Amino acid sequence: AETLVVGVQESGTVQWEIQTIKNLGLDTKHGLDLQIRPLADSRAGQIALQAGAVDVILSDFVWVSIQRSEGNMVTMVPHSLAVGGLMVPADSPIASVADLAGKTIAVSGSPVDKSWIILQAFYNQATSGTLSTDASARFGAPPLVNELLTTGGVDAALNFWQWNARAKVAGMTELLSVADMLETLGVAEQPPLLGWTFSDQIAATKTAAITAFLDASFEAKAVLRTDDTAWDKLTELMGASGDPALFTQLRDDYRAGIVSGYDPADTAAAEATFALLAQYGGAELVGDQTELAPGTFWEGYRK
Amino acid sequence: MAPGPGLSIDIADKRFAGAAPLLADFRLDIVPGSVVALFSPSGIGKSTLLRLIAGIDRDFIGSITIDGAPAHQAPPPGYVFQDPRLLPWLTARDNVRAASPAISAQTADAALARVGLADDATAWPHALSGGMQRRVALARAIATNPRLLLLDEPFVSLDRALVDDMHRLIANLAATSGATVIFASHQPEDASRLATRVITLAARPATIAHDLTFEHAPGRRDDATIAAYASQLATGVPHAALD
Amino acid sequence: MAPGPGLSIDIADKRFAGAAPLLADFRLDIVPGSVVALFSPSGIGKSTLLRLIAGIDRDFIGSITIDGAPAHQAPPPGYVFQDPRLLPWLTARDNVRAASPAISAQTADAALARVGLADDATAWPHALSGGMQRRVALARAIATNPRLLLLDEPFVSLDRALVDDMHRLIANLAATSGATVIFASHQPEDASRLATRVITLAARPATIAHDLTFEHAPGRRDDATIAAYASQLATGVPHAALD
Amino acid sequence: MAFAHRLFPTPIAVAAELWTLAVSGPLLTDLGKTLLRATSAFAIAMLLGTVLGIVLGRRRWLDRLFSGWLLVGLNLPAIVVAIVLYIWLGLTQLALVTAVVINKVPLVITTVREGVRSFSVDYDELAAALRLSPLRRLRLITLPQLMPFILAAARTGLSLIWKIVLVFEVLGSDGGVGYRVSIQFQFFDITGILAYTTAFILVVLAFEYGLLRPLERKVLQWRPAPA
Amino acid sequence: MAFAHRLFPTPIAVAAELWTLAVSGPLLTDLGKTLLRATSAFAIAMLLGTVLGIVLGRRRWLDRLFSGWLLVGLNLPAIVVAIVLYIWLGLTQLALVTAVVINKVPLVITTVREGVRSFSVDYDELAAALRLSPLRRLRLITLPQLMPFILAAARTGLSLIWKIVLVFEVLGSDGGVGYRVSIQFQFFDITGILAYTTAFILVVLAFEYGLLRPLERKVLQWRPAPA
Ligand SMILES: Nc1ncnc2c1ncn2[C@@H]1O[C@H](COP(=O)(O)OP(=O)(O)OP(=O)(O)O)[C@@H](O)[C@H]1O
Ligand SMILES: Nc1ncnc2c1ncn2[C@@H]1O[C@H](COP(=O)(O)OP(=O)(O)OP(=O)(O)O)[C@@H](O)[C@H]1O
Ligand SMILES: [Mg+2]
Ligand SMILES: [Mg+2]
Repeated sequence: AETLVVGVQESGTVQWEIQTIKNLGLDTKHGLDLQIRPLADSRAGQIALQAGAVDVILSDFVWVSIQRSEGNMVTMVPHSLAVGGLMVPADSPIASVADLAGKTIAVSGSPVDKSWIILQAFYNQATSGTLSTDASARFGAPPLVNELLTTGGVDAALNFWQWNARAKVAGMTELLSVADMLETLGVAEQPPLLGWTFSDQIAATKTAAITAFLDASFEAKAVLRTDDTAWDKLTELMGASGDPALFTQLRDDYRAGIVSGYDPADTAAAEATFALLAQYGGAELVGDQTELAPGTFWEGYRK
Repeated sequence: MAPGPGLSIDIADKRFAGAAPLLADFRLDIVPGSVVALFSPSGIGKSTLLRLIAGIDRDFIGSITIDGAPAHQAPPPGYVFQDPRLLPWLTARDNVRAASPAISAQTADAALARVGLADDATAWPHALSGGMQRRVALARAIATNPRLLLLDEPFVSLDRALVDDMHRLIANLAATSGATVIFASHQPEDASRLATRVITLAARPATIAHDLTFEHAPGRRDDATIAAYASQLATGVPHAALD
Repeated sequence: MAPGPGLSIDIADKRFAGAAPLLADFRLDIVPGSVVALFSPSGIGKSTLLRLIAGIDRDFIGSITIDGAPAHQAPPPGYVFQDPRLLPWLTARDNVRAASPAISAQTADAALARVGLADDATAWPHALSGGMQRRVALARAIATNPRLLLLDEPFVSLDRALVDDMHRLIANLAATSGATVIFASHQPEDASRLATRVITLAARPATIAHDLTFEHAPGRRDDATIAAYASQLATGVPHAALD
Repeated sequence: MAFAHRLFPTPIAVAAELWTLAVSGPLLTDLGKTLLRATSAFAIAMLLGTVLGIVLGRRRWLDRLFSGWLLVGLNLPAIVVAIVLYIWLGLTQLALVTAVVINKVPLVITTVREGVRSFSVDYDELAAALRLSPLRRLRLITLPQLMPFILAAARTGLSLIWKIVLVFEVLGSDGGVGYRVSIQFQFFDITGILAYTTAFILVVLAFEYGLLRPLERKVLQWRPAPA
Repeated sequence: MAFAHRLFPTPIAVAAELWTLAVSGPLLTDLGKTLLRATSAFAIAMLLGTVLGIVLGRRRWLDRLFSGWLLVGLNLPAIVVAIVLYIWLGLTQLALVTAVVINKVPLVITTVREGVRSFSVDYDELAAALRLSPLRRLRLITLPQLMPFILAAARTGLSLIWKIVLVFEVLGSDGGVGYRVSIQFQFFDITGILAYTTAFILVVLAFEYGLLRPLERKVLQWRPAPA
């Protein structure tokens, strides 16, 4: 069997799929020797990929596109559609984005976080104002953002979906998901934000292994989408043992973001999103290129 | 001018950790305006006694009062340590000025001139010879016109002409300002020229082996008197005890 | 035992940055086994000259050879600085042993005993009196039995009995080992008892004002000879020059 | 090493990038923000650390009481301090500077305390004999002896503070060098990272040669030139 | 502050967590990994930094040549060093330790150099008069004078190294305290973070009171007790 080293964030939701592959023996079934290298965070993943310590990591398509335009020939196959959303406390006076004016919003990541750019675009379209000046934004790490929201330190929070799931369980409500915003902005189909990322070189030299891995991945996704029993073994990994409400929330939100098929030619949603991000986020977010780099999605596979 | 202070020393016990007492039941009274020479063999306790009188070392049992006040609360004495103890990061002038905020540059330069260092006010201590450093220390001690002068072997490392000058300097000071002076020395000549009283210490714990008083004021001694005192020292104080 | 080295000193120019030359065209030859006393007013250059001879200060124009070798390449002299210069982190014994790896604890203790510090081998320098520190420095200088001894005012801060002892010690050393000794001093007595030759320096740049040679070997001088030499010093060398 | 050429840019490329970012990019704004944070944290930490270091060096019982806590302070990970302060004070400028100060002060204290402990008793005796007032004693005796330790703390301190500021700017801020570098990192834009680093190092070099060295020369002119 | 209990856990909760993690969790393995990395980096950095610091403190021309570069080294962000070394040497133990050493050595050099510059010329003269061999000179004169600076560098150094190790463990390793803490941070598991921190601080306290203090007492026993 061919070997493939996949670097995954130890705390990430990606672990659920990997664990399912292992649980069901899907790797051996596809003739693959799958080796997992745990990573501490996304930066570690990028370093590991560049250092050649791993063959595949999980990354977002904007990063892949930027790398390609900069000459780092990496490519990806979609993994997840799940996106974040804007959260407010249950009794919040904020009923629509227009009410954000004059409020304090905690944003996970930085001022060029993708969700934040999309929210700004959405706000601009809805009110023709500028959100970054109308409201005051605070930027921090995701758990910090959740903490500030639940302790009442801020009026609203823009966070990733798995953090929002926790907030929902704690009584917050999702005012608007990023997918909703994109839809209003004219991106009807959800773009595949995260994908399995590898270099062109690995794609060329380890084609069989990559293909086997992707097959296993899609098979696991199918199981996770339909089979409740597959989830039982993941409870602890999800950090939801003893918390059935959280378990259900996480499971359902995860299912909503599962990618069911892949056609390298169908990149319209990604292209539209990229253009939107380029328009509102500028070079700080997407670099000098304003269009999705050709080859961002790997042509060597389809499902 | 007001005369120097009178001292009353009564030390029940002074010892350093883990050693036999250096001073025990030691009593000494010094009248205002005296010039007292302290003699003793090396290592008996002259420097320690001077440090106690200056209020530098307060770790002893007993009492030392200067005009009635405890030593460390008395006005600062003019003190010359056994080593020059200049602050290496200050020039000669600023070392003298360190003695008190009241000393102006002019006053400091004048004090330096009195010890023969008029040209060296801006020199750093490391650029001064051993004898010059000691003289800066002396200038620092006299610059404040202190009423009490405590000098720990102030005249060593100086050539004979300079020693004569320094003798005159201290004698003048004592005569004009009436300051009380206590100095440690190993040279009988220092005593015969300067002292009104000579005290020799011996043994451990230190006791007063001899206590001589001279009649003539230091400023008004002619060579004959000095010679007489010298011989008195040589006979009155046996050689070994004298130092 | 091999006699001490002969020295040939020829200094064309020695000055410190930004100052007039301290020594210029200075020539001095010293025969093996001499005991030379250096006199001068304070600040003329005794210590500087000794540092040059020891090879500590190599920043001068000219040459100093010790038995033909440049000063800094000659075997280490026994050196006593003008201050005690003990290493505060070493006990008295270890300070003596620092002089050479060849010195055992026994040798060091013996050297300390010769300066009257048999009981203080394990004391730290800060716990020693000024005179005791100077004696440790002397012990360090003699512990290696050096063939050349350079002593910068080695007898100050010592009582008269100790000075006598130290005189005897150095005289013995010179007599038995034939070591060459050069010492700076301000006390004519040091010279009349110890020296075979007396050199006085004066002025800037320093010149040799007087150069006296005594006939009797130091060890074999009776009191009468010493008195004669002392008077020779007092008359032969004018007071001011002698210092 | 498929990407080596981009990861090791030439100095010329870095200089060009530096120029571009300074003239038409956000470099000067970012640098300004970071410098403001770093210098205010530096000044506060040096002052506070020196004072506390002197006190702990002088008073044995205080040192015995607090030296364990000092070790705790020294070894508290930056992230813990950041979390606590960001939650307490919100994601504000004040929280950032406070977090940096808390991270740096124990280092200054430790260095200065070591310095005070190494003081010679000789000068204490002199101070006692001269009856120096606390202020004159500080100026004439304590600070000159402390100088090498303060210089060591200042030289290492500025660099440490800037590194801590970088970390905190990544965790929660809306600008500054650390923030920008973390974005550049996402592009794996080593040239940009090095341009920012260079800009900061130029500032430090200016500080060193324009301020610290001349000051040092003046303060330490008394030292004899080494042989 | 509804979540106060979770963000500011009681010492008892932390102790309990520490116990659980030690007995049945990965704490001991992680701590072992981190300690191995930290101590080897510490030893190498102290040795190298002291040697280079002495050399730069002694030789003016070398210092003039390298002091600018030293500043560059001091101010190079950890992330730059990490990227370069991880990509050069791979995600290996060697790369991690080297990166930490590169981060720490300039600090030791700076501190030790400041110490060497503060040396008294008196003892140099003594060394010259005694014709001390370089080794004896080092042992009898240089190291004793350097002691306060080495102690300062060691005390601050261990804590800094551990913090740098944390950063590098996040960026490229598969275990160790830093790796675990960054994962705990992603779950906002403050109790866990504090448990890990406490474990390390306990080790440092043991090092301080079991090794450094007794050693220090021995080495510095010559110092007169302050008044
Ligand atoms: N490092 C230095 N820099 C500048 N000048 C110096 C330096 N060392 C000594 N001097 C000057 O050189 C002169 C001679 O100094 P030296 O110590 O040799 O005198 P000395 O004869 O030993 O005096 P003393 O009897 O007082 O010890 C002095 O005037 C001193 O100011
Ligand atoms: N800090 C100390 N710790 C322990 N012992 C000390 C300390 N200071 C001084 N001594 C001891 O006290 C004794 C007296 O010392 P002191 O300096 O007073 O002598 P002294 O009479 O001035 O001698 P000298 O004429 O040599 O200067 C010495 O034996 C010395 O060893
Ligand atoms: Mg004394
Ligand atoms: Mg001299």
